[in-house]
Amino acid sequence: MATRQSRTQEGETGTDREAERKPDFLGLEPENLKSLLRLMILARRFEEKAAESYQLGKIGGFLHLYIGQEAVAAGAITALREDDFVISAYREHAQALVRGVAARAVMAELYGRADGCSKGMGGSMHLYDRSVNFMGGHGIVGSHLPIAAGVGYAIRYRKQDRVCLCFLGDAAVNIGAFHEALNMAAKWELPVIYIIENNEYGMGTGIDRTAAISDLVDRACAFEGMASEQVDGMDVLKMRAATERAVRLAREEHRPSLLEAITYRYMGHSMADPSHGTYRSREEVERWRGDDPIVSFSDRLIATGLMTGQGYEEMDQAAIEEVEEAAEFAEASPRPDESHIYDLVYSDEYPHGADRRDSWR
Amino acid sequence: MATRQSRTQEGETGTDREAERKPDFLGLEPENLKSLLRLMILARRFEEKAAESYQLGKIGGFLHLYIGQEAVAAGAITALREDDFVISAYREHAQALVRGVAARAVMAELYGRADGCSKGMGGSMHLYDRSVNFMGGHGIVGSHLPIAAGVGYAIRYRKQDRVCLCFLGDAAVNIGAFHEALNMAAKWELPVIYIIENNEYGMGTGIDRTAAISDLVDRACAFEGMASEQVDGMDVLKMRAATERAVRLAREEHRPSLLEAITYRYMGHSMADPSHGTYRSREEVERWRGDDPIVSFSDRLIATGLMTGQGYEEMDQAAIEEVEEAAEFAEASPRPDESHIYDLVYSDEYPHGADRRDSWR
Amino acid sequence: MALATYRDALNQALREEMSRDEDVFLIGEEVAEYDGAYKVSKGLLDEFGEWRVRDAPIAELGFAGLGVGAAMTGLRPIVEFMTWNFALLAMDQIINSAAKLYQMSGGQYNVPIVFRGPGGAALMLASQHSQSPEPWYAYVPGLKVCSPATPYDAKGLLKSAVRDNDPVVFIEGELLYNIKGEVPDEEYLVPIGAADVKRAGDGLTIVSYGKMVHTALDAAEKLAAEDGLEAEVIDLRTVRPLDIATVVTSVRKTNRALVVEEGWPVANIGAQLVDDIQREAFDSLDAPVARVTGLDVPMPYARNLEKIVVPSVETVLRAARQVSYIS
Amino acid sequence: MALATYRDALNQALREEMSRDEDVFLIGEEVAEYDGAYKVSKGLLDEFGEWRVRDAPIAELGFAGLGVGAAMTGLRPIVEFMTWNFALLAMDQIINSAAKLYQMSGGQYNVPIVFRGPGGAALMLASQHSQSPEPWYAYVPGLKVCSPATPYDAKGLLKSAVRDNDPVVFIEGELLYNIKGEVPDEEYLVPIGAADVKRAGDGLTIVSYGKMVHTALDAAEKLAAEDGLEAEVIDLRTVRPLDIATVVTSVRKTNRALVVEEGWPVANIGAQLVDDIQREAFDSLDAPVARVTGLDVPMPYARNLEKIVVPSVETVLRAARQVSYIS
Ligand SMILES: Cc1ncc(C[n+]2csc(CCOP(=O)(O)OP(=O)(O)O)c2C)c(N)n1
Ligand SMILES: Cc1ncc(C[n+]2csc(CCOP(=O)(O)OP(=O)(O)O)c2C)c(N)n1
Ligand SMILES: [Mg+2]
Ligand SMILES: [Mg+2]
Repeated sequence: MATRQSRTQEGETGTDREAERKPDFLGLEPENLKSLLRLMILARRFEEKAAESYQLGKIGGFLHLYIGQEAVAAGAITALREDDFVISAYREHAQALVRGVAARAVMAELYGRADGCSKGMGGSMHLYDRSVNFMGGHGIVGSHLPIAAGVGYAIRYRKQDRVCLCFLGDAAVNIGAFHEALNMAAKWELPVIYIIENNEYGMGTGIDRTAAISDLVDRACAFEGMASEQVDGMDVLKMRAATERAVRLAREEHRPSLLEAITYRYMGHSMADPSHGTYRSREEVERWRGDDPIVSFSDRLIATGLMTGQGYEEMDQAAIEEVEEAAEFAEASPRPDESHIYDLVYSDEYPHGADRRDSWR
Repeated sequence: MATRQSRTQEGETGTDREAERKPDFLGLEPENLKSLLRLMILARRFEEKAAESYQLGKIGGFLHLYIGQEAVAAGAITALREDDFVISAYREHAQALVRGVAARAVMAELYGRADGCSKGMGGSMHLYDRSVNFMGGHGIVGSHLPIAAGVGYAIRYRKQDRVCLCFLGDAAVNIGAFHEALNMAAKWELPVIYIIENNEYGMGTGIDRTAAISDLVDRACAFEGMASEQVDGMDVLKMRAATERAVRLAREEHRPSLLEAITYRYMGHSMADPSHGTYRSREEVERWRGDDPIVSFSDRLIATGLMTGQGYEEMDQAAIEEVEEAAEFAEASPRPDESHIYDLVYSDEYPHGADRRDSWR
Repeated sequence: MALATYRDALNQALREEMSRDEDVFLIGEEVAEYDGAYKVSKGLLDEFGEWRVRDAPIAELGFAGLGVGAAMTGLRPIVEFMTWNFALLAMDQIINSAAKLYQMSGGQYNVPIVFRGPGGAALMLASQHSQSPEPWYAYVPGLKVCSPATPYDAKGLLKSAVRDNDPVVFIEGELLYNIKGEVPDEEYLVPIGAADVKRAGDGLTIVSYGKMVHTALDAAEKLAAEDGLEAEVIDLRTVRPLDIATVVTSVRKTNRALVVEEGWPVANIGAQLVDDIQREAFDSLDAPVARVTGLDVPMPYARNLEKIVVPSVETVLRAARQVSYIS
Repeated sequence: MALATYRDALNQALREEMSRDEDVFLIGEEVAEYDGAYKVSKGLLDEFGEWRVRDAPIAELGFAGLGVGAAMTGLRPIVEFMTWNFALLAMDQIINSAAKLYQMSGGQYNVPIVFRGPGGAALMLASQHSQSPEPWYAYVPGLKVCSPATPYDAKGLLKSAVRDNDPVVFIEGELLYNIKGEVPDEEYLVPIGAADVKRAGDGLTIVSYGKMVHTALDAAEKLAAEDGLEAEVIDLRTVRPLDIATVVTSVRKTNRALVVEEGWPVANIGAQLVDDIQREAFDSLDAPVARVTGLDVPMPYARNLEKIVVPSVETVLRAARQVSYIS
């Protein structure tokens, strides 16, 4: 893809760097820039630890890693206000962490423990934290797109100026819910920003083999009023800038957006799937690894003197300690109480329920 | 809509007529031109009779009339070969008749009789006739769009050069199945022609109130390879010409199309709904009635000397007789045999079925 | 007490709840400008405006999901399906999202939403438009499923459904909208999960819900007149959760039970009742629990066939006599 | 006779039927280049090419509908759902189109299609990925519903399903793909609608299907060893139509019945069996028919909870003893 090429080259030549420095640092304070890096490193280290725990059988079910895509979550979510909403599919560890869900609560969830952010009921695919408006964690491809429109509807309903950020995978652009959600968001002017994380594959199938469109972002053409932009998803600042533009449109003009972040997942679709194999070559993965969003961004911070190599080491060390502590916390957290198995089915009263539901027990 | 304006004017000035005559008659033989008119008149007279029978309680359920839209079915379906396929939603009387389903068989179906084209099992919304590849008659909005893609898939699968013509209403462009079907048709190059009959309303809701797009045909933009064209659906020759272009693309290049026929229904959504009222004004209906596809086409045939006024009268009389005969046939046809109630649930054997299915009887 | 149609009773419930709580809104096809395909939402657009009474595109999955999202933020959407037949397109949102979110989120996001619309056969609408969806939803934990038979119950149950903090599947009778019944002038609620004895008797227990309750009552009258047998007719009103206690109490008294429902015969509400009755009243049963259901066929269009597919007073009578060993 | 896994048995069935009849094709997510998410379609793309082994976009409603359309022209599509949980998005096509077209068209368009994929809980996949869909489809006339427990039955039933001229819902066990069993070298078919006695006994009848058959068999062994009670274990194999005759014959012999299934407890296959058994073997029953089902909750992620939600040998044992009045 043309856009990919241009992206991959750019930022590699010193001159580009010079040119970019000012515009690209978006006038952000050094602290903010560092925190962007810190968030990406935390997400990376967190998932490396999670993968390790999965291998050890401490985590079960499906575990979908985000490694390689960190710039998308870090750039996009930090463009939000605290009272905004974030919703995602099942590859959402990094998004939860960036949004402010405690690493220990996420890790405990993966371990299926009572202190997990979803009390051990949801697992990796279903992370929730109402205190930071993190709305999950949805396992049915596309199902959260109309839900995001509903959050946007509620914002307009209450005449608020909040926005809803919704992440989806590239393969989700072929499902009907995508079409129905975007049509409603555009027609009713809902403050929702849909970000396609185009990592080129839906499981083992290249998106170019199932979607009858070259640039997924162009699907916005079917919905008048829907702003759209394709973004370099390996560049945290470009993600941040594009999302800020979309957030402004949503907040000030109730204008929804469809962004396409060009990115890549370095690991397999899930722990069951090898990082490369039948559907993609080792070379392809290596090529993208050469464009690691964390490496390139830290290089720039260092090259521009905003951070020292040692500063980076310390930041990385802190992240490693945080996830280690999270793992210990998860390990120590109790399993959900079996006597409360029925407590979370209904929030309200449920007449003559559990007692006779399984009289055979 | 601009397109509508230009359309309504055009054909009204003598000069236009001159200008149009050659290009617009598409070099069709007088016989073919007359048969186009005959088909439209037959459909019109048929539905007038059906409405009458409905009022008399001889027809039940939902009855959706096509009156006003006849040029779409007549122009499009006559562009097909006998071995091509036609599929539609529930407003399909005219399409069935134009395709060659006997008027008596359609009327008998509306009467719920054994000689109906669906043996009295389907009624107005579910007309089928495998002998002319008329595949229904579907009552769930959008459900037949993927089915049409499947017919196209079967054509490619068998390496045939047939095509599938699929009619849908304007309001169907908002449902997920529309998006999923067009994506597959475009991606796999299926010979399917989707014709949106834009009569401006989905029941009592103006399409402009639910679709975030001005020209519905533009939704083709989301599917590379999908040809598209907006057509004057009140002009049978323009419909014929546009469909012929699409058929050629489908047959020769496996290229699917999305056509939008700008048309209008003169009657209510169904017999339960008044022709005008809360959602549209008498004036609006009158304005469109001034552009009656049958009147304007017969005027042209007469004006250009291809038919005499008397010839028209005879044609109309013949149609009236045909539908009267159809009504008598339907009236005389027996009701489906109650003892065969289970016979059409499964075409294949169904072990220990009916006998114990309702042992309470 | 005033007489009101089932339609007006529902309309009253909607108006009252929307006036009481500004978080309540209605969304569905034709609900606003057209007053609803069955006129249940008559006048609400004028009274509450477009954000609270919203005409939706034909996108059942989409607007059901939109409702779920709005509910997660604390609003109380009422999602109208023009008929439940079309809700088959929205089942993923009802079952995979609405019913599971509260547990999946560890109790952080409850989903106070009502999915409502008409179900069951009407008149000659053929197979795609004549289905009884209750069993599909009754199977699913996380949902509550109501199907009222009278104007009184329709209003009281819908108000309870709107106030319930979990998803409620509310199935109205397409052929009941015009029936009239007493509806109190003062406000009242009918609790979800409580059956109602619509006719007292000790000869036989007939259990039903929705439209079929009327068929059961008519059959009961005939049974009394022609056979001197007084049937007790229980209206479940809610099919999830099932008020088994009320049913079992009656069966312990009558020793005979007949379940009447309009839907298909397999894996339905009646089967579940048989399971519960035989387990909890095994020794009281003088005969196998009998059942009357719709025939095991898609609904044909022809009126003469439709008539024999849907349970009638005659078929109920026949089954009632069978189970009572009256020939 | 050779040992084969359930996965390979299905793969053999697909290969054999596709070789036998060139109208048979497979479509679904990841079925071609990736060999299927569970590798059931391994090698088929190379052997039959992309038109017969088609990777579909994530559009369950769309590719299920595409299958229906192709079937209407006489092809015999096998539509794979990566798991049945996602088929909730395609229910409209399965129920409103596939199941009804033959009747709706007056017998002109039959729909020879198979919808297949894994169902039931696996390991810690949480609520959206751990559902037993059988009751939703068993309710629907026009469909046939199979759920095989062994490699032998999986292969034989799938081949019958592909040859059947009507829509068949074929639900595989997500946790059964790796189990091994005898599969004949020569061709064979297992008829749709025929239950199979997997263990003979006269002390108690245990009826089950799919994955739970194995749990029932293990419990039966324990019962024999610890209580000297010989249970007859019946594997339904098909849940629509139900082979009630085989079940009733057994119950008339054992006088006690226990139904075991993995799904939720309400309005399910077991409830239907209780209805049939109590009606057809009322006088033979020495105790109410007992049931073991999954708990009435969405599936929690935590392993300790998942374990108590899904029926286990222990819960089956407990119920078997209860119904046999062994304490
Ligand atoms: C409706 C539905 N169909 C199928 C699946 C199985 N599935 C899980 S992830 C996935 C691929 C999704 O790819 P993409 O949207 O690109 O997201 P990514 O995994 O790349 O982040 C599929 C097919 C599902 N979860 N939901
Ligand atoms: C999925 C679905 N939702 C709702 C309906 C009810 N309904 C029947 S026709 C109709 C309007 C369709 O309008 P349009 O597509 O423009 O076709 P037209 O009636 O104008 O020919 C609706 C909402 C349905 N049949 N299917
Ligand atoms: Mg992807
Ligand atoms: Mg229309």
